[in-house]
Amino acid sequence: MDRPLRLITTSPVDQLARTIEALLVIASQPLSVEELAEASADERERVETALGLLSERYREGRSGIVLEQVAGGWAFRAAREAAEACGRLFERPVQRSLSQASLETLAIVAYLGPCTRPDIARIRGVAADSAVANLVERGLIAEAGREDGGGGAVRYRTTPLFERVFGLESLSELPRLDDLGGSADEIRDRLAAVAERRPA
Amino acid sequence: MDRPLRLITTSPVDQLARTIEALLVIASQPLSVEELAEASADERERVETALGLLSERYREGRSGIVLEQVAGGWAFRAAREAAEACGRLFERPVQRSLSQASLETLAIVAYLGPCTRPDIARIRGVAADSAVANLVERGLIAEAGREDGGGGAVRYRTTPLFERVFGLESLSELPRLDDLGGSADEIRDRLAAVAERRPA
Amino acid sequence: MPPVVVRELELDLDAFEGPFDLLLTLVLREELDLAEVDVAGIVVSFVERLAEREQLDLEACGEFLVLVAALLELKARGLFEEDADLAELEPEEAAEELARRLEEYRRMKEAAGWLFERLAREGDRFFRLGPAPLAPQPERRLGPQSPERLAEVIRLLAAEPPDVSLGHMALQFPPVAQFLERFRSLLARRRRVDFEEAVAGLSRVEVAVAFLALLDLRRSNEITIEQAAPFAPIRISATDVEGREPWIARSA
Repeated sequence: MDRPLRLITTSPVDQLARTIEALLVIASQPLSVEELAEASADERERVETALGLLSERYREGRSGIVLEQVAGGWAFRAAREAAEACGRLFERPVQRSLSQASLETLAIVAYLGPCTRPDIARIRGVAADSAVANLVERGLIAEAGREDGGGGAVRYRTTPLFERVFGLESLSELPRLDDLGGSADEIRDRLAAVAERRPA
Repeated sequence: MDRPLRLITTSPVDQLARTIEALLVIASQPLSVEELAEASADERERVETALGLLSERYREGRSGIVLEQVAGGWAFRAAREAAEACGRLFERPVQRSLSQASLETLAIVAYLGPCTRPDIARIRGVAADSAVANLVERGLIAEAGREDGGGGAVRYRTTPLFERVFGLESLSELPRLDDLGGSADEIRDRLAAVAERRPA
Repeated sequence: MPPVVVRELELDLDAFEGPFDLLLTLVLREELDLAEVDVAGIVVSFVERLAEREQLDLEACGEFLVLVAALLELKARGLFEEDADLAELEPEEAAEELARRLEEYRRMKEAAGWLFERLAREGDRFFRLGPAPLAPQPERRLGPQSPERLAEVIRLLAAEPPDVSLGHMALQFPPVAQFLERFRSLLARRRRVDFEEAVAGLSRVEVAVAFLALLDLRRSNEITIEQAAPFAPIRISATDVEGREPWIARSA
């Protein structure tokens, strides 16, 4: 039994239902009845009535979008019949290489040992926040305490996953950079000096 | 005239349309016709037909969910009539307005990108560092490699979020540069006139 | 309506707020980085000021042009120190290049205006940022990588940046103090000095810096500047200690 026409009339509850559709389609979290009532400046009971209408409209077998009540409230999800297609969408192809920003940040952390975002930014000449966040999210670098015995900026080091991806038993197997300096500190100083001369 | 019933029959295109609804409701970015065809394991032409059906169903005034063509793909957004309700619950993608410096920098990157901070400073006549940092933080521009095959200044380009925020199907929707600004001849004439007044 | 006094022009820029002559002073004392100063903003302020009057104030225009040209030249030096070829351009070529750059900037300004209006119009378009609440978790897998790439990237970061010579700029951009001294010693010997004569044989950059030195001397009331007409010779004389007059840049 289908009554989709109810949603497109102009009666007030249908208008409220459209507002709720709009709120749910842009939400990143399930929304509670209270949140929906507050955002739409309407009454709880009417929101519940509208949700009833929408549940009827957005249900398995009838729509690819399904309205579901979960722990935190209400949210849209993909219909089960589309599970295979959704699986294909989210199955990312294996990525062949990292972006220049990620690669530079990773190389700095790998060669110079635990370092902070300001350290990385100084050497690269640009802010490192998004590159660092990206590498942390991928599990290639991780936090390793703070500078100055705990009070300073967060330091980052490479992870075991990094060693696996780069085929290294340990960091000591990294290709040597003797031409740039004998120690990590020397290389760091050299990179920092070059960075200062680079055009902004 | 409304024909929502078409979407809930079991004819193949309607089933494909439901699959596409499902894909779009869980996607984080606009999906291109190619991506939709690949995920739904169907043909491009049929995907386009299904998108035509869905555009009719999810449009302003008829649904709280609106299907739009933006940033090189298709995406759901909230209906404009629900903007007030949405504003109560969510931040706008670009909540605070952009400064003149940021807008000019954004325009330069959109038209001339990928380009570096010195490139931008050269055109604006003012150092661009804080405007660039601001736009990167907002996700409207992003790093895109370095100049001179890797050793030079970092280049920037606009992101798909930029196109989404500005409601552009692609960068080619920006007005043509030739249509902007007056004629260069006018400025040249004025400079020539000044030069002529100067005693030799 | 009173004449437009260029040096009293009130500016409201990102980097500076106050009268024009204070801005010049700060730039000369290197307390304000010229790269941060929006010269177009100064021009707009001036044009707005002019527009308030019914008649075109030629005198103010001439004075303003000279000041802004000097500022622009200094700024161009600072921003494009690597453009050595710019200094070798003939005046016509330089004017052509300047017109081209102004035109490019004007287009970008209009494009920025277009973006501003577009953003305002799209203010009621809301879309989801980030993943859907019940979406599957995407897994980002990275294929095997070569450690050589890491070494390569570090070597690139350690490579000397292309074409940067700071010596070039020091050479081309003489300190203002040098000209302050030069004018002071000239005026110690002579009652009146002709500016053109004093800077004869100098490069255009040096002339611009010399001119800024002149303005600084005028500010500290050490000299009086006179010019009979736009583009007429600029005459400089030492100010009498008792009778310090206000700055007069008269036209005939």
